[in-house]
Amino acid sequence: MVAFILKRLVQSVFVMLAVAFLAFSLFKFVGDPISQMTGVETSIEDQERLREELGLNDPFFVQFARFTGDMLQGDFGYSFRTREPIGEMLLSRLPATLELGTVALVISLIVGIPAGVYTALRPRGLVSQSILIATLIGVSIPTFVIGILLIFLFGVQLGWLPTYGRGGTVDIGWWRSSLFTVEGWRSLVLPALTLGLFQLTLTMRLVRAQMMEVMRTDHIRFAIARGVPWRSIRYRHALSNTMIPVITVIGLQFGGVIAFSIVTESVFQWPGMGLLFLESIRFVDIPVMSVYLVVIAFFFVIINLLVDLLYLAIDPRLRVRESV
Amino acid sequence: MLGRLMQSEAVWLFSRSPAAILAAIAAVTIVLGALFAPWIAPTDPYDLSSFSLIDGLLPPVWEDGGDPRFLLGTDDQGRDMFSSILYGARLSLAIAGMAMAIALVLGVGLGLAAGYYGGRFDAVVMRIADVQLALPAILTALLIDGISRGILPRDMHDDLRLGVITVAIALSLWVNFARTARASVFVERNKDYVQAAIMMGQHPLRIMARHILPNILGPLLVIATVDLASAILLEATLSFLGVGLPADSPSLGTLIRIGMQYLLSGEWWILWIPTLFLVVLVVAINLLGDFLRDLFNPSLR
Amino acid sequence: MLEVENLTVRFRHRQGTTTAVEDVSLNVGRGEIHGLVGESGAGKSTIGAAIMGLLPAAGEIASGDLRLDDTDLRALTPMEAHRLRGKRISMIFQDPQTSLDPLMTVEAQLIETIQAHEDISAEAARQRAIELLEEIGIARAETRIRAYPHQFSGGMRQRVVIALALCTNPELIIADEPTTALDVAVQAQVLDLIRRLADARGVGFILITHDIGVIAQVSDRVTVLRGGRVVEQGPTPQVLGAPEQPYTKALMAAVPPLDRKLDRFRLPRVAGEEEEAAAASAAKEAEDWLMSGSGTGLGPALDLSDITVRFRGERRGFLGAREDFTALDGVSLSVRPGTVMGLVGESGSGKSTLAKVVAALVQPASGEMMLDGAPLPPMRSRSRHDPSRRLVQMVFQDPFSSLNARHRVLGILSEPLRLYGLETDAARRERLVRAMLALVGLPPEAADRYPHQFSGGQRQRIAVARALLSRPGLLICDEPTSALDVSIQAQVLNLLKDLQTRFGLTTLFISHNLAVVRQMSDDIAVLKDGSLVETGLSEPFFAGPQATYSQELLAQTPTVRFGPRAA
Amino acid sequence: AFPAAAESFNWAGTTDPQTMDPHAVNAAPVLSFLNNIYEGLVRRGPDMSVEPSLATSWVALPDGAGWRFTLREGVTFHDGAAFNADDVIFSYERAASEASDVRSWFAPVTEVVRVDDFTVDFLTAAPNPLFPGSIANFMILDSDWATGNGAELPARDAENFATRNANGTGPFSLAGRDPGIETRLVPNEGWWDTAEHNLTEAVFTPIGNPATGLAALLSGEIDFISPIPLQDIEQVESRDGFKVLSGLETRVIMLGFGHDHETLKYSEETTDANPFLDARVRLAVAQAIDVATIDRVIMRDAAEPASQLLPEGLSGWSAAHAERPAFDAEAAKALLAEAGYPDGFSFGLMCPNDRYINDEAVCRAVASMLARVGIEANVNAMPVRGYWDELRSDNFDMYLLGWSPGTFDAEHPIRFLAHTPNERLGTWNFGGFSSARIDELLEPIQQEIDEAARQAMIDEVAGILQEEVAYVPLYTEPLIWAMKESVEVVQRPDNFFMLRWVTVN
Ligand SMILES: Nc1ncnc2c1ncn2[C@@H]1O[C@H](COP(=O)(O)OP(=O)(O)OP(=O)(O)O)[C@@H](O)[C@H]1O
Ligand SMILES: Nc1ncnc2c1ncn2[C@@H]1O[C@H](COP(=O)(O)OP(=O)(O)OP(=O)(O)O)[C@@H](O)[C@H]1O
Ligand SMILES: [Mg+2]
Ligand SMILES: [Mg+2]
Repeated sequence: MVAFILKRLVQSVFVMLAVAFLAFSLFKFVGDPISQMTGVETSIEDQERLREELGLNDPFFVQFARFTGDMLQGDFGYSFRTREPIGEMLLSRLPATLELGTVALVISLIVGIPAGVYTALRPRGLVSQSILIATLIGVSIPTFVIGILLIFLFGVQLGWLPTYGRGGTVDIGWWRSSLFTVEGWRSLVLPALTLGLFQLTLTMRLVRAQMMEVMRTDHIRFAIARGVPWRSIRYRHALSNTMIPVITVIGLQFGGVIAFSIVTESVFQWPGMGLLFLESIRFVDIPVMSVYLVVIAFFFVIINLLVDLLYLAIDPRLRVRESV
Repeated sequence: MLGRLMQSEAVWLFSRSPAAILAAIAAVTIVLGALFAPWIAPTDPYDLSSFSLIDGLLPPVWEDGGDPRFLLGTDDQGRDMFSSILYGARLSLAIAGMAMAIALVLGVGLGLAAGYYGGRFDAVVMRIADVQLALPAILTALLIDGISRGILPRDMHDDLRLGVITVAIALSLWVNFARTARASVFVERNKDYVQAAIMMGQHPLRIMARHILPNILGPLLVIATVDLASAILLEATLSFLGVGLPADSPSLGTLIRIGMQYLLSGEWWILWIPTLFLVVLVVAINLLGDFLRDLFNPSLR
Repeated sequence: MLEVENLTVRFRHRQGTTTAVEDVSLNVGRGEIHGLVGESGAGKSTIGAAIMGLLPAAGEIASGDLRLDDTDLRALTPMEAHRLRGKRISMIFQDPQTSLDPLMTVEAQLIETIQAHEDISAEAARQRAIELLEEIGIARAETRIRAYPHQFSGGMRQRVVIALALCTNPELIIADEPTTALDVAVQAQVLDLIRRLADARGVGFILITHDIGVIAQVSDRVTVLRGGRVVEQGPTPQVLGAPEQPYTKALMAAVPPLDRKLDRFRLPRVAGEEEEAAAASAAKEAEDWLMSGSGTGLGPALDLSDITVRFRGERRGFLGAREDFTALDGVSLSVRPGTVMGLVGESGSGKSTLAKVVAALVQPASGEMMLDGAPLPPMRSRSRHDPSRRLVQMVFQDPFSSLNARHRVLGILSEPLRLYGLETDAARRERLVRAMLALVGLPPEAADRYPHQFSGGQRQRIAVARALLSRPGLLICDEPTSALDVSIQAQVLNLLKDLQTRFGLTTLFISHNLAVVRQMSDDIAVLKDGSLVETGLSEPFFAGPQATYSQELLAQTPTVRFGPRAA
Repeated sequence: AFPAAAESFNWAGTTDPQTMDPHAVNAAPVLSFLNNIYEGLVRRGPDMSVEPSLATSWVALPDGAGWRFTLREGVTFHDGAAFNADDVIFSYERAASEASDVRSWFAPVTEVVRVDDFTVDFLTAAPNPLFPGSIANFMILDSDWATGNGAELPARDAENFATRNANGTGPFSLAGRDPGIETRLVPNEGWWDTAEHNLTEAVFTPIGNPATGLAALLSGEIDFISPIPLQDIEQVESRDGFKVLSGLETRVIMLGFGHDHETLKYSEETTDANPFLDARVRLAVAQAIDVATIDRVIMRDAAEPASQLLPEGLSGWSAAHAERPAFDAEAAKALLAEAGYPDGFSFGLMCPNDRYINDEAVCRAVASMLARVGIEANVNAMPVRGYWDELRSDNFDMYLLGWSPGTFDAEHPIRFLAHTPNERLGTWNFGGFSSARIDELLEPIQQEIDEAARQAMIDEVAGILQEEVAYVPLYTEPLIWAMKESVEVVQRPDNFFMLRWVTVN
């Protein structure tokens, strides 16, 4: 087990390096940071000097080495655009994204799982079919359209919920949370729904497929044959067995949620990492983009590792053996 | 003979599923419309001289102020929406289809080999998959776009836009195929027919391609249809984030992105008609995917 | 107690409807064990499911009566039927591996089941459960009950399944192939238990199986089914000991006897005279082709010395050391040229592993292999072009998975010819393939079909044909018939016997069924926990095995002993 | 002392001012925002006129040697420190340093001399009549505060204290800053001028997505937003309680050509020549474009056709050249035929897609109009982040550009767009348009004190540009602000949003 984790950690370092390298390649391709950093009247000489000072004229690998070197020492560098330290910037945006992602995931689970179970148990029922089609339509409309629609419906027409931002937040140490105020929660509803819709559909369909599969297995048939109450068969026996594969997929989805939050955050002006990232693309804030990527990769690596460990812990069949 | 059997099964299953029938009709109609767009569409939205700004923002015919020349109205450039949508669907399907095909080949190839050889090769492929997963599609698109700009001559860029998007979408989809293929190979590999082939000393490539691949194709095809739908959506999202296709060669996604500007302005048709098309297309493809899954799942037969 | 009268069950499906069970009547009394035998697809499970009210959605009871004492089972509402399940009728499924919820402790499953039918406290239910487990022979039930299913062995798991079926004191238990997945030792224990429960508690059983030996050993009455109809019914000794119907006779003839070696099994003829003649001439061609390949006419000798195989074990817990598992421990074995070596042993004793070592599918940790005096390289060093790749062929246990479902039989069978360059011309290859099909008793058109269009026995023939088409010297058969029912098993065994004697193949024949092995082998070797227990000539072994383990094995094998077999 | 009914005021824009340092970035969002906190020696009134601020008066030194500013006494910074000449000199040195992004304002300045505590001389190398107006955005920091906090120089690679903190003399002081999320201002009670606003607090939120911003306004969460999309004006106006203030910005949108390109770069067939080198072709382009229709359909009648590189009404605008070539497709075709391109040609049109209002749609409309006279533009629309780079690398045949004269004077576009490009001048003249006469005239225009003489020279330049069709000016960009009915603001053509004129009823 320890060996497995160590091996995976070593591999993870390579993953991060690869991502860092890709991230860093962005330096070259996204656009010209200098013309984004300076005003129209800045002379060419001044621009050149700035370029030199920022080390943008150094050979690619020198820049890359410097970037990784600094990063390994915990120095994430400074934003081109605002000159703020990037570590601090990302850290201040992290809670927003994590809270949004988590709530979206939770919504997708508490709605998606029961809906999946329901539609699995009555596969041909009218309600099931309606749910299935409705969610399909929901995910067929691009997220950005859905988000704006929700904003106009609930924010403008009905005036029930805020249209942008995080609302009231409470600082717990450096963690800025919107989970402790009513305002915060009201602000969270729409973006979380928008972000969660895709996951919800996915979870529902996954649970449904898995559940239908499990309901056909021998141990369920045996439970039926010995007269175990239906409720227990469905929710204790079938659902718990359904959840093993579902959990692992959900683990991976969490990474997807964070990546997907870019769109949602931009629609709801949600001050998370995704929004920061989009802005840094717009302004060619290369260091911020790169660090963002590495941080996201780090999340992925951790989540993947946890999921694999979880799987390994839950399902003994996966403990691969080979002859020596 | 298997083909014939499959056919009859398919037909049988099909006839029992009204959703699949409707989906198939919708999908076929849209695909045909897209395929024959140049013959069906009243105008060519790529031909700049065929439309005029004077006709801009006309509503569909059934609305007040509609113009019979423009069945579904015009956009802010005076382009016929109906033609744009047909051509847009054509482009969307082409991109999504190509992306899917690339992802399928890449993903299945790597997944097969990873599952078959296991060990270090498997680890490397799976870690590459991790890297890929860590890069959201928009980043991949940016990266590819940037790299292609960097290494290819400038005047090819426009033609390359399409390729860039396609490759970016393909890259963000292949992992799915690779993971699924790999998991299936793990199962399949230990089955006796593969063991028999190994024992006989058959070439690994032949074992993978001729023996294992046909047996794991079912779930892969299901993913392929579902991913076809996500690819279409992904393209739309990339457009929204500004790394999509140029507005003068619109895909459905680009049309929706442009239409977003008119969400409130009263010119609803610019947004909602392409969106409706997209929804119908994506839902239809997904339903067909579900249907395929039923078809391939022996326990449901 | 249970009365089934004129039961007919139909399945609706896309091609129309099939009648799975037709006009079947049977009665089960208290404490009676009623055996239900018949080949696969005869409708045995369907009868069980109909009684339980658990027919799949596509199935329906077309006519007939089902009565449990005074209760009309067909008149029950779904809720009433569900309440009845477990309470009065229970069911045991074939596979103990999959019959238990892997995520719940045995305790939880038992308590839940008891409480579902009786209004008693969890503590009382627990007490009952422990008593029950002890009664069915699980030692230290008090502590073991808290384990999860995977922490039990197969036999214990099957007992837990039985405990679950029993815990609500049902009057009737339907046991659908309860021992098929178990090895002889465990099977003997479970059958014992069933007999005891019937006698001591008066529980009625319907025992479904295709193993005639099992029926013979425990059941009071027996019903023989074929194609959904009752062929013969009556007290077990009468039906099995003096069958009246030709089908029952054929079935009995197909049961391999443990006490003697038959030349061939007698089977009902299928083909007509003419066809037979045509097939014979085709088969002759294949035969000539096979003969033309080998020089001496006898297969090579196989010598294994000191073969050891270790599997990398799991780590114990999070930090614990890894415990490697020794699957084979210094096994030395010689197979004489042109003879059959039978390899027996309980499940997990390492039989398949040994076969795979020879076939280069598993790497031995140490040991030498010689094929006809020349060293036979182990897996890692055996190149794809090594001559032994062709010479050593294997027939796998499961004919359902050993043939690639996506290839036509022609493709499957041409593969060795092409691969080893035995026949370069495609037309000749095809001709040869069809001839070989004739040799293994299949029509030449079989070449154009896909594997799933054949029965298990036919598929096993195809697998044999594939092995033969590489002109092997050494044939390894790993449980080639254990997935098949008796009549089909008999066909395959006949085929193998014929081929072996005709072509003088050296054969390693693996089975856990001693009766089957006796029919096949010249020599015998017994494995236990990876070590060789006993080896020697076959007939003396069956007459008087030396090792105690061998004796036990022999004793536990169920046999049909109802006097002289009907002619 | 505030007028009655004090209010907290929420307003939104598309971009966050990325720094609170007035010398670090010369960009409109930053300067506009910081003008509420910091002040310069002079400031601009609602009509853009230059008026006294921290300087009460200024006079030209004899012989055009520079300008003398008399400073306001009794002014204090937000932290209570007193303002005097040392702060001006310190701020000058800071703003003119290499690390500063606004140093180009001080290119003409040779030295700044402290005369006494409240008098400062800015010496210039040559006479510079426009100098006071050109430093309206030069903001003064407290020298002790800056040095005391280690912010002597504008932040270059890492941040410094002035990046997130501010200490000015202006009408508002910084009360909270959460970069990219919100910035909170409160009125400066000790401000030297009389406050016209009635705010108790003003909170700025950047909202990048226009639809979201509009929703925030319509739901009442914010009081003011700028800009909103043109197509939504009607929607806002039609709702009770909201209004739109639309005016013209000082930005002219124009098309530029590759004057120094030998051949077309993005043509499918014309690869051996550059038709745009012929003034007739350029004129044909100008005539082929129906600016009125673009204005109607794409700009919703909010823009104003333009004839020159700067909009009407700014100083130096040439009344003599107020006409833009009339839309006449037939004439355009004739001109093309005359120039030897009766069948037209194809070329590449570069275009940003997130810089100006509806920029991409305009380019596509232009392409469609040009197609109707037979020349086919391949539009390449891209985000602005890579756009300037492409233009600098000469990757275009024709391009779209918007120009807003920072000094609100005709000299500015001449200096940047019309002068032959070199290290310091013509830096945004990507097409390399070159006219010896214009090059010759720039310096006299910069130095001429006499209004009439100066205008004559500017007129001459405008004439040359028009005759040569160096650029094709299209229209002046509109300025659309939307707010609640209860909000009163002053819309200045430079698009600066000044809180000191905001009242909420
Ligand atoms: N769900 C179903 N749909 C259609 N036909 C079915 C279904 N289940 C069983 N049958 C058919 O009913 C017949 C009897 O099947 P059943 O499972 O009872 O056989 P069995 O005697 O139990 O065989 P085995 O020994 O293989 O378990 C078979 O022909 C089978 O094809
Ligand atoms: N790939 C493997 N990895 C780990 N252990 C294995 C592997 N294959 C077999 N074993 C173990 O080796 C032992 C011998 O297995 P083998 O399959 O040879 O038994 P067998 O005698 O053929 O049994 P059966 O009659 O059930 O087929 C078993 O305990 C099994 O669990
Ligand atoms: Mg059965
Ligand atoms: Mg085995």
